[in-house]
Amino acid sequence: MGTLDTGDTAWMLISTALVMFMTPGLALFYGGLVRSKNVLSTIMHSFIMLGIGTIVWVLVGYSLAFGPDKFGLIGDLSMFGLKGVGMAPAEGSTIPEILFMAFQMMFAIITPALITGAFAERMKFSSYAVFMVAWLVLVYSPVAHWVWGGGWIMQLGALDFAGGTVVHINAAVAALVAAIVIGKRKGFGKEAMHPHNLPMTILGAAILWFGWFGFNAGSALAANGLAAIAFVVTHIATAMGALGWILAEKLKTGKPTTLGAASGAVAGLVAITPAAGFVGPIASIAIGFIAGILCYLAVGLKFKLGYDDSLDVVGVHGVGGIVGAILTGVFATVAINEAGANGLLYGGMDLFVKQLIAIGATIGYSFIMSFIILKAIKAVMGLRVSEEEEINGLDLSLHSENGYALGGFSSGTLEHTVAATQTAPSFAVKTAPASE
Amino acid sequence: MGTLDTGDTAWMLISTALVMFMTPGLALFYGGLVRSKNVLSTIMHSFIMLGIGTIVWVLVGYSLAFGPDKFGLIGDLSMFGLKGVGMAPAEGSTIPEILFMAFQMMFAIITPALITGAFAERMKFSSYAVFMVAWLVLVYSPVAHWVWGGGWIMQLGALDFAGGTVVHINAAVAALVAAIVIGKRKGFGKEAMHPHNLPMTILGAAILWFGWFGFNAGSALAANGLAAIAFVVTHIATAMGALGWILAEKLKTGKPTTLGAASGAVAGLVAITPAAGFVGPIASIAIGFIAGILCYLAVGLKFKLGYDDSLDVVGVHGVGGIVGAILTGVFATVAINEAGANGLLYGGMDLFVKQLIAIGATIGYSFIMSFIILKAIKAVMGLRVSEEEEINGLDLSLHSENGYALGGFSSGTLEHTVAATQTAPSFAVKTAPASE
Amino acid sequence: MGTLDTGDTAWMLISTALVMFMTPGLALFYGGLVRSKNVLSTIMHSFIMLGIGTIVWVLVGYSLAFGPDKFGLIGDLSMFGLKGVGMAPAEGSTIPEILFMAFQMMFAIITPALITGAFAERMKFSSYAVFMVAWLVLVYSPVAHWVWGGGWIMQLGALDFAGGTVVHINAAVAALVAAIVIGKRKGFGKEAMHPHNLPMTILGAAILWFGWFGFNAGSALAANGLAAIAFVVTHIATAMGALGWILAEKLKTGKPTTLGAASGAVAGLVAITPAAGFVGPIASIAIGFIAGILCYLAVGLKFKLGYDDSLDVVGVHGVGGIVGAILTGVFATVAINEAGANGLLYGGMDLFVKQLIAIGATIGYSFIMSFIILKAIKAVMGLRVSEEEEINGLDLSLHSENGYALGGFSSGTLEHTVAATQTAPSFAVKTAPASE
Amino acid sequence: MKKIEAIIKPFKLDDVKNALSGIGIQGLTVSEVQGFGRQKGHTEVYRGAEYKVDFVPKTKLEILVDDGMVSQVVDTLTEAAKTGKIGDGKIFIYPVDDAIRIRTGERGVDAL
Amino acid sequence: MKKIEAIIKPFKLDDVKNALSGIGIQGLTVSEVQGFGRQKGHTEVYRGAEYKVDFVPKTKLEILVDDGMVSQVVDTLTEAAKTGKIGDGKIFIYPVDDAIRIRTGERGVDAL
Amino acid sequence: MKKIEAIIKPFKLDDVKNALSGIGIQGLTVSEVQGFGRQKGHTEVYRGAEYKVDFVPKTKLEILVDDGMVSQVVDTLTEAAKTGKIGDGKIFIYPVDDAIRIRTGERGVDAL
Ligand SMILES: Nc1ncnc2c1ncn2[C@@H]1O[C@H](COP(=O)(O)OP(=O)(O)O)[C@@H](O)[C@H]1O
Ligand SMILES: Nc1ncnc2c1ncn2[C@@H]1O[C@H](COP(=O)(O)OP(=O)(O)O)[C@@H](O)[C@H]1O
Ligand SMILES: Nc1ncnc2c1ncn2[C@@H]1O[C@H](COP(=O)(O)OP(=O)(O)O)[C@@H](O)[C@H]1O
Repeated sequence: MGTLDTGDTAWMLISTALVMFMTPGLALFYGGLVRSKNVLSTIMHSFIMLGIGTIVWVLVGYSLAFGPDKFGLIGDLSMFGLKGVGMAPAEGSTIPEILFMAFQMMFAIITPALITGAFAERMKFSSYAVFMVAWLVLVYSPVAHWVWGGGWIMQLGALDFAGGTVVHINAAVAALVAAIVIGKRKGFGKEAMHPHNLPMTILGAAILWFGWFGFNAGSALAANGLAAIAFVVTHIATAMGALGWILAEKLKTGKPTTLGAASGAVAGLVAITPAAGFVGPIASIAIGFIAGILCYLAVGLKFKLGYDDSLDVVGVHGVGGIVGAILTGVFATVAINEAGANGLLYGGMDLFVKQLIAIGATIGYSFIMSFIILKAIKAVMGLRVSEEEEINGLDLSLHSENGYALGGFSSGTLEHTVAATQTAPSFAVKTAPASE
Repeated sequence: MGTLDTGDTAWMLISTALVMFMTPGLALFYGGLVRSKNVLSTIMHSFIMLGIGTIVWVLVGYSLAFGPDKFGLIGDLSMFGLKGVGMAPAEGSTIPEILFMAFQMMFAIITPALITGAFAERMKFSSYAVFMVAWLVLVYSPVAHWVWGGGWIMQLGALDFAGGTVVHINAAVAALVAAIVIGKRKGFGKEAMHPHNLPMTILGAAILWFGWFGFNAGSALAANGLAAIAFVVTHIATAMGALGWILAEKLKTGKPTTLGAASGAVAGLVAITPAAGFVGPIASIAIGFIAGILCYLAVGLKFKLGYDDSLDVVGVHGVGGIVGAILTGVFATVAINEAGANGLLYGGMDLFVKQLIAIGATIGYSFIMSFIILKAIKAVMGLRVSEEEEINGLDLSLHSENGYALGGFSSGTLEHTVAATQTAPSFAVKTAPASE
Repeated sequence: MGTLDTGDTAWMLISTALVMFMTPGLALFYGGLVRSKNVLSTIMHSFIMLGIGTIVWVLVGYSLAFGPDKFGLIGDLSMFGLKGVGMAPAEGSTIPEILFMAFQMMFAIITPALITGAFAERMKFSSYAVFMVAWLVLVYSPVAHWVWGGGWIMQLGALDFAGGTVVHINAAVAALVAAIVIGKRKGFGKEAMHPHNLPMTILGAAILWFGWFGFNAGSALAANGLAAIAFVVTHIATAMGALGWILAEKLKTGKPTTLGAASGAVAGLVAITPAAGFVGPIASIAIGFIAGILCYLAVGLKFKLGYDDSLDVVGVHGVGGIVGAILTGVFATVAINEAGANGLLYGGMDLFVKQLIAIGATIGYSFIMSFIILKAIKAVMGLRVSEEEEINGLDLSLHSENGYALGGFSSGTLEHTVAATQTAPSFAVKTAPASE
Repeated sequence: MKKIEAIIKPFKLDDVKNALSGIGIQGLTVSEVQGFGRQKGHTEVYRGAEYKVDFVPKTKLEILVDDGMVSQVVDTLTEAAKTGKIGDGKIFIYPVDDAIRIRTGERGVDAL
Repeated sequence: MKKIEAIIKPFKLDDVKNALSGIGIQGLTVSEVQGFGRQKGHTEVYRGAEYKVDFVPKTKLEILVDDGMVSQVVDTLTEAAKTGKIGDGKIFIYPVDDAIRIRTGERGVDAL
Repeated sequence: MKKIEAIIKPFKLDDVKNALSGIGIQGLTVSEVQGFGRQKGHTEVYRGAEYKVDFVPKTKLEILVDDGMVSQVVDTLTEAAKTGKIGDGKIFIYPVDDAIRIRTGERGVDAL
């Protein structure tokens, strides 16, 4: 067993909390981008992943991803229900083993949540839930095992500090498949589908940025110089992503946008994720800036190619993730992290090729598996709401709720309530009248 | 004196900040649930508790709760104004004593803030303020002393890791009393009183969830395995609370709701609070899930019983708190925490009975004292706003403010301003005109 | 080189993240206060500072502020692009040097962002960007050097724990100059310019409060007793600022306001900033309370004096900063911090005079330099948007965006999209129709 | 056919709608408006600056009815919307040329 | 001159506007309203309490046209707004006394 | 009695209201609308997708006045709302059959 270090543990406790906070942050980021009639259903897609992801991870996911390796492909079920995952540090670690489990759990929650941006505003809630469970078990857990759990990509030596392949490319490919399989929203490519609340999206982006310090710097698993450099390059790349995107906008249309700044920041965050513990500040300037510009150019592709990736998961997380994974193969240096490797710039052709292999394998596996899962669900229970439900909005249709009631009159009446008891004596007589 | 540990101190610094953040989180959680004309008054109820709670705690509360024990019932005033509360760790502690004080202060702030959900949309602001001060001194401080400050419940050996009795049951009972004494909102039980901004409520729930890691895992007072397990079970129970509530909804009405997910999460958080440092992951699945379902069934009771607990403090914090305190007596195990005890499941009948005693005592004391305080305030200064003020909304009536001005025209004119000086020379002449 | 302490490093990692989070917090605080047509442009002013401030700081700012001292006035460019800023702790430090750089970077981001409240709702975006870059290099970096980087004020021995002069007075003076040079908003002093979303402002204030724990307690650069006391007095002063402001309101107009509570909290935060590591709890009660009242009286001055400081940067940060810097000279005591000095109350006339000198120098330098920079920009490229752009709102005029689309119909049509490729084969044919 | 337009206090909408349903009115259209009239507005205060707001939130109802129904609707409306305080609002009656139901193309009173 | 008022389903606004542009209509005014009619409302559920909401979001169009245009506008509107389901809405026609263009002071049909 | 309806630029509301108060108008009703007309809309851009928005925010005023006041109100309105640029808006005048004050039951001009 390892020896617990309180400083490392303190950092990992808060990092885990920070990564948890990212998922509701994503809920707001996505929620602000849809039309107001779908704000809750979109938020729910992320928020309830905190429920779904947790139970799947605790029961089987952690064991599949981090259990004893089988053929380089997957763990086993020996840690089903967290059996044997203890409060003491594992060998070679300085933090409680169960805390490492929790940190990884938060990744398993946000990754599928990212996908939901692709099918916002039209997916059935039950089908969504089934898809998420299946995807976590069949796609996320194996890929996490490959890259971080001792699987073949880890053995190969490709680098992914905090999840460029596992999280972003993986989710974005599933998103692309989902957008294609589920089909376009009614009116896509013709009607304006304005974001209904951009301040909410900005808030979401801010929470993502804030939480991402836990995501990336927490991936050092200790409070040390490596965490510090990961923190710094994360921040710089994010800042440069925002600048890159709005500069590209300024050049193309003359108007930098607030949504562009937020989107560019996320692009920068995504791109630096695989590189965070392997590159220095100057490299992070380049990574963020390039990602910001390329993602800006990429988000328009859906209109050209005709798939409706509603909230640009492919354009931002897919392109950003690939850019980041490739540039990790360019800018990585053992000067920053001895456990890493040198990238192209430092003569490491090897690493560059390994990065391409890791990217390719993730894309291929995620594409095929996501396609099979979605087609199966479509066949069994359908994926989409009815046209009328789509027109009325998913909040009312699926959840019987309204996001906002800002107006001056409500005019509804109480019809019925659910309660533990239906026949209880009323002590209403004892309550005061409406005004004293 | 104890020896300071920087890791423990780092964790407690951030935990304290996290618990502070919960109170504005609660403000948003509650604020989104009321009608838009009362959003600010509702937010204010929580927000200004950061002011009221702080000064009361600094002056007398901390001393009453954690000062030298008198008859197992209360501390004394020897630490009035934090006299003698120093920067060094107390004996047996690894964190600055003043930091422990601050951590506890944040609990003293959020607990009364929880109550405010019961009387939202109709209480006079001055009466609210008086009630909060009195309740903190006369109810919260003694009960905190009983359970954590060396008082009789602590001596008895009942377990409450982070505040199931002190915080949640205590607040919920006061809420029930307040709802009954102040009376129903005009239109309650007939008109629809829709939440006006559910995304705001979700954001509030997310901040609560995030902050609760400080609340529960911070209650370990160190960055160690105990903090880690408290963190993990907190998260799992919350996730399961959300799932439990929406599953119950699905079964009862066919539609899972976003508000249900958020409410269930809070129910899970409440229920795991007393148990957090005493139970393992599997127990936390049960605790959260049961709390989610029972709280869902409990929130409808107010309509049956005829009290208007506007934002369901009783249904969520009362029922959740009792469920948690009881289940702590079932699932607690010394395998997790040697300083704890074994619950029913591990043969600990003892603990179970002690838990019931602690619950009963808290309910009884809080009920009687809250009733006396509220009746006294009602007699002296009244509790409710006038009917017209209630119709126009408390934001305008009590605070001369409007939550939102989203429309295209405002049409008001400046009449008067408050300023330090009323006769200052104008240098307006030097300023540029409206457009260059 | 120093020896790394994981606890200190953990605290500084999270403190740095907390200070980063303050800037989007400020964006929301400010964003809620403007009219809805300007919400995004106002948010952008703060948000994109995360981009601008980062690149300026990484390239030259850090080196100018913390590089080897030249004549007590400024650093040099020897650390251009963070050259030589490493992952190991510097001599005498326990945290990675690059982490210290990052912590300081967050201050360099939020300080200019504070200024933007003065010229909200009318400034050209390009001019804003140029102003920010110039101000960071020519004003912020030197003053930071004077006070913290080994410059003359540091040598003099004036105290500024976390930025009363460097951050708040400095920014507020620039804000005053900007308000005067750019001129009043159309309708200022006559029309009502209601905050459009006060819950957003409250949320912003809450994030600021939360983040400020990193700002002030993080300025201890370690997780120790000093950090703890800085944390505690920060919280107390903030709470008292909120109470002070609403009490003053209650006396003057009869109605305490929610915005008043939030504004008073910020006033308290500002005032305690220079004092945080030098004063005890009782002093912090006084500092916060006095700041809350004085800032309340000060915000009306702009109407009397005729400058349009839209969001009261001068009234809150200027007055609060000066109150704090002066009261540091009154309440500071070596009993709290041996590295500090005794204030007036403890017989330290010296310190009091030094504080006045530091305040005076900051005001004078910031005023003159800001004036020159703004006049130069005005001459070269203008500062204001056109009258029509101002009427239509900056969101549409400058950013082609709308903050909200809450209504039931949108009615716009897609005209054109930007994409990486303009001629890609469509696989739209493969996508499903709008409904299954 | 006549159009009856009523400007009422928002919190009275439920009562009015129910009262009108009670006399057989099957359709109406509602919108949010701001009124300026004898009822005085209110004051808002932000950071010490007091603003006088003249407009009062009101709800507008529009009901098209056959001529024969007019007086009954007016009476019912008046009764249900009245609080007796200034600002209770107005009822306005306008002539109508024709009405068409989009779904069926029906015209005149049949379209209502 | 007549005023044509149409209460339609919100998602039909684009189609209707385009259809009207197509027959030469150059100006109209739109607002958000809530309708009560044969089309039933919906249920909302918050923490187990089910609320019946009778009002349905609708969009109101107002178009002033020369008398000669009325029937063409009505036909075009009817066609573009129709889905064939309950709640498609109504068209109401009112007499108008005069119209003035603020910018120029033009009156009558010229002002439209 | 006539109903005068004006569609104006939102930022002109204050001026118009004050001008009307100046000539003794004691009551009016205001609402937010979206206008489509000669004044062109604007473009919004979200993630590289440019949307053309045809509607322009406008404010609608409704004022019921005695026949004798009509021309004075129209003139005052025109003057106060005019900027001289396209999109200043319109004034429409409609016949009114009757008006009732809910509070008192007063009818006709007395009800205004
Ligand atoms: N001449 C008018 N034209 C149009 N609307 C009016 C007129 N006078 C009053 N109103 C509307 O009727 C509402 C109520 O009028 P008010 O004078 O306040 O009270 P009362 O209805 O008791 O006379 C106003 O808020 C306004 O919306
Ligand atoms: N008598 C009426 N007066 C005013 N508006 C009406 C009237 N009847 C219906 N409406 C409006 O027309 C809308 C559609 O009417 P509804 O009865 O639901 O369906 P349909 O148009 O198919 O007959 C309603 O929502 C309401 O806004
Ligand atoms: N025929 C019409 N019917 C109803 N409203 C109209 C009509 N024509 C214009 N409007 C309204 O008047 C506003 C101003 O008209 P517009 O043609 O833009 O400019 P102008 O008033 O200068 O002629 C429009 O935005 C619309 O709200």
